[in-house]
Amino acid sequence: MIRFRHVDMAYPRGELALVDVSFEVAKGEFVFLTGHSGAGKSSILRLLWAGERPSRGEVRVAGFAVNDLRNRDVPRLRRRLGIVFQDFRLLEDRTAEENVALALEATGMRPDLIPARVLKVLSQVGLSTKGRSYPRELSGGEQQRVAIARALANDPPLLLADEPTGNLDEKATRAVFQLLRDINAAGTSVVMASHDAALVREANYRTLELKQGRLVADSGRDAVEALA
Amino acid sequence: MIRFRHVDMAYPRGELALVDVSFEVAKGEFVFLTGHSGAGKSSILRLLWAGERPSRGEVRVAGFAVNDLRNRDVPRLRRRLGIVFQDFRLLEDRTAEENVALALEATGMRPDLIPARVLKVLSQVGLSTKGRSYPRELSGGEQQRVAIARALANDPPLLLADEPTGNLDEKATRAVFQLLRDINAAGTSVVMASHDAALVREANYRTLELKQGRLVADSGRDAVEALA
Amino acid sequence: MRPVIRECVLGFTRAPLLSTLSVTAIAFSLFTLGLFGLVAVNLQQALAALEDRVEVVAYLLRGTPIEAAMLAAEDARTFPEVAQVTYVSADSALARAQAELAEFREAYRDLRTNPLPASLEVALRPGQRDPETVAAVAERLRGIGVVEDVRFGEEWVAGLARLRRIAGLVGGVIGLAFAGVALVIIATTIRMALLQRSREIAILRLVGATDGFIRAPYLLEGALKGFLGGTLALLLTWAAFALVRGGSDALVAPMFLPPAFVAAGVAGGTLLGLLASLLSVGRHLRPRGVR
Amino acid sequence: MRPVIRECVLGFTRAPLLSTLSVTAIAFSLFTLGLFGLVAVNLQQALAALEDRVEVVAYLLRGTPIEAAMLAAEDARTFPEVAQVTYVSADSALARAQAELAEFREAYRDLRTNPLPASLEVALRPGQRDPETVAAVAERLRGIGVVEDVRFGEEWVAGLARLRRIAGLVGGVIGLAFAGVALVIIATTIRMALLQRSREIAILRLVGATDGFIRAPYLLEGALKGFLGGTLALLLTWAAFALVRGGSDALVAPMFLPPAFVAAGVAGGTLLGLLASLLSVGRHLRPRGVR
Ligand SMILES: Nc1ncnc2c1ncn2[C@@H]1O[C@H](COP(=O)(O)OP(=O)(O)OP(=O)(O)O)[C@@H](O)[C@H]1O
Ligand SMILES: Nc1ncnc2c1ncn2[C@@H]1O[C@H](COP(=O)(O)OP(=O)(O)OP(=O)(O)O)[C@@H](O)[C@H]1O
Ligand SMILES: [Mg+2]
Ligand SMILES: [Mg+2]
Repeated sequence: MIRFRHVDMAYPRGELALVDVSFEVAKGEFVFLTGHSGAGKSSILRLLWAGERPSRGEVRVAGFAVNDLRNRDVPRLRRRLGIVFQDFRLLEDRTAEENVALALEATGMRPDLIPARVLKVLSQVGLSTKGRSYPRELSGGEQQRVAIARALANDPPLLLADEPTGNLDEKATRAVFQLLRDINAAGTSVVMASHDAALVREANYRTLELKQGRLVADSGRDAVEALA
Repeated sequence: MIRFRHVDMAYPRGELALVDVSFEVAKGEFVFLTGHSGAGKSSILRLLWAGERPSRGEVRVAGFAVNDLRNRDVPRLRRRLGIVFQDFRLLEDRTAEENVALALEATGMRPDLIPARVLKVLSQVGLSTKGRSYPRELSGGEQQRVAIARALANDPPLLLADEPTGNLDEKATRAVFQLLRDINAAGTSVVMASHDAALVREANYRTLELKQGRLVADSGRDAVEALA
Repeated sequence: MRPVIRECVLGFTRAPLLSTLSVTAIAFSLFTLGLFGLVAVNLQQALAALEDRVEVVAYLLRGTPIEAAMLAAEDARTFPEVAQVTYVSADSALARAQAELAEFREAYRDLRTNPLPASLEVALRPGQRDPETVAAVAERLRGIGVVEDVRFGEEWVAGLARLRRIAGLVGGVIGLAFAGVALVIIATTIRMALLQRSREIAILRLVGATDGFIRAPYLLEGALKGFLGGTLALLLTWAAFALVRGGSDALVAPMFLPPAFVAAGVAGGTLLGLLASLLSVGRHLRPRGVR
Repeated sequence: MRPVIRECVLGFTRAPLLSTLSVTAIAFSLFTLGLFGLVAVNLQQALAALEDRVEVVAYLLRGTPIEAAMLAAEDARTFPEVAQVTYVSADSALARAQAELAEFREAYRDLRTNPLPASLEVALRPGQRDPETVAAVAERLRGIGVVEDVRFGEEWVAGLARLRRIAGLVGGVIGLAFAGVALVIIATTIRMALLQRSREIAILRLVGATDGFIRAPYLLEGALKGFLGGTLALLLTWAAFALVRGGSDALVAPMFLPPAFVAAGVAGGTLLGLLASLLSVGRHLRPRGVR
């Protein structure tokens, strides 16, 4: 599903944000990305959704080679992804429902199927009563959950979630995490950046740890090596 | 420093977000606000910085009566506050340094004192090397720390922090929390909304817990009552 | 595609102020063009009316018999530049002079002989009234036997040609300036409306929308704004015209813009809105900081 | 206050496109006004030149001795409306007619007696050339003993007055329309630039900035843009003027706008920019969703 090979990445203004990162994620896997603030978690996700290109090395996602992805193929890649952005990126002048619905329209879903699907995902994140609210009328955690609902809506083969519980209380965190687990169980691969150490520890999924742009630990590889 | 008396609050479009909330915070206190997502934590802070007015009851902050605060007095109140917003609210076309400096200019600090002060607070939050970066060039946690630095910069008598560690890893969270503690020790009152249960538990400060807009627990009052 | 129309309508209703201002700006700039067109059309007409008067008069030798005069007239009619030839006898010339020149009326009454000669009045075809052609025709008329002298108001013809040249030049410069104004305004308003929504566009791209999906409502909106602006401009121009027409007692009956011009104006507005959207959206679809 | 200037400069450099567009829009709309002013000034001048020719001619009785004619002229000179009175003897009238009316030259040559009367040409003061005054003067001239008849081209005077009325009306309507266009454009661009920055304004308020602190750079920026736009408009108007002047062979020498008009234009642009900013910022300082 994902392959990083010796990937370096530099932002136009700034030093290397990622240095020689290599890892693979298989179809159906659930992987945590951890690391200190500024370690490069979001940068890895950004490469996955082709928001940036690697400066060196190879990035493949869902059958697309990000290195030389043509601009017109970017939408095709993104339609296969569900993305929860760290800063939500909701459309400010659309209600929660409209935010989710528009994403579905953009990916070409049949219009008559959309309303039901929107209701479903919003109630999955516990926001069935807030569908008509605009983002500015929602609490921080509620906005975050709208962002999660939007990412889940088109049932993507790969879900990228950047700190999806940063604004949620313990209970909501657990509920959202359970939701991601269920989705993963149904076959979706999940890559989730998180600094919630307790959550990561408890979940006991494969964890990639970054430190200043370098991959310093991969519990999956450790496990594989331990098995060998 | 703060007095809430039987406060109700309703948003223009929406039901009551706060119901009959009463509490006081003394000068120099450190108080946690907790509660589920959408409980009303940010709403309480919003009343404190006069972003909304109560629908009923009385709100007093730092000597100002928010109920009938005139528009021209709002800046005077806000200059006595340091505010960390849940969504950061950084100026997108200013660097980290400029964001902090502009807030100091706005509060009328002598121009020659500003650069030194900006450097000081940025290094306090561990961002001395990122001063020239624009918000979009910073990671989520780094943006959050710029927001914290801005709130601390003018040495306010009262600091309002809304989920200030939501995007920080464990180590950075501890560092920021220690910073807030030091500031509190130096005499600043602090009200901090947080859903980080572990942090709240460990810190063992007075905690106000909200549930659907109602104040359901106040460990300070409990303590007072327990003492009595 | 239902969503495209809905998005386009939303674009209007979500930012009513901005939309109204865009339409107004487009309307006023096209209105400017319309006013200019109105002035140009009527000036053109006034000049044409003046040019109708360009005429060459061939005075005949005193005592030329009417048959010889008629032959000369026949001769002049064969010139390709000539539209019409009228014979004016000495008597009717005197009658006309007495009628037109009031202060001489009394004086002429005393005359025993008619001092005025007969003449041929030669009207030229439209488009053949420039100084060179008129002079050439005059020269050829002089060659006819019974013609004694030919006059055609050289100064009048040359002055008219100069006026026409100046009017054309001034018109061209001002018209171009106004067209430029209209373009700048339309581009500005649409560009600003788009800057306004660059965040929205960026987010749509993030969730996998194709360029076409993003672009369509903006293009429709641009075209619609252009069309509304054009129609409004037409109404304003008509109102201005009606106002002026009401006020004048019609020395020359004022003329409204020809239908082709009107249609071109509205269609041009629509196209302009569409093009401006296309250009602006095109650039905005690829912002520097995509992320 | 250093920061104000810095912020104002930043406003320009941070959004160079938007700033350039604002200045351009202001410039073009004031340019429109400038062009209109140019046309108005020159039309005015052309009309004034025509009006100079309004003249009342009093024909004297045949055989009036020169002394009596001079007394009559003296008399006419005392009228308050009269600027100048010229005596034209019968001989000089004939000489003039022969020179001016070429086709009658030969005819006159044959005359034994001069059929033309002597006359007094009465020029009126500026501002006293409307049909009523001219008619009144003519009536009083008729009362003078040696005057036989008075002519003043009633139709010409009335036509000129009507032309003037129409020109004034058309000018007023078009000028108003153009001023409206300019206002709409300036308000639009500034409003859009502000919408653009409403987030910035909201954040500044959150950190305790006073309205004055927030407003000052915008006002300075608005005034500066207005000033730059006004200056640019002046340059454009001058360029257009120079172009037209170069092309015309100066029937009536074209005139540029008077300095007072120019100064008022630039000052007006500055003021307009300032006012538009003031109004727009005023509204934006109190957005609905403060929070
Ligand atoms: N557009 C950019 N230009 C320059 N530098 C950038 C840009 N975006 C991020 N960086 C830098 O790259 C590094 C990695 O950023 P990234 O967003 O990947 O961190 P992160 O692991 O997601 O951190 P956090 O947990 O705080 O969100 C940071 O030091 C950041 O300052
Ligand atoms: N502008 C608004 N208009 C209408 N309802 C609003 C508005 N802002 C907030 N609300 C509602 O008020 C309630 C309380 O919101 P508040 O932001 O105070 O929650 P919170 O405790 O800060 O939650 P979180 O931890 O998710 O940030 C929520 O149900 C929210 O949907
Ligand atoms: Mg991040
Ligand atoms: Mg909140």
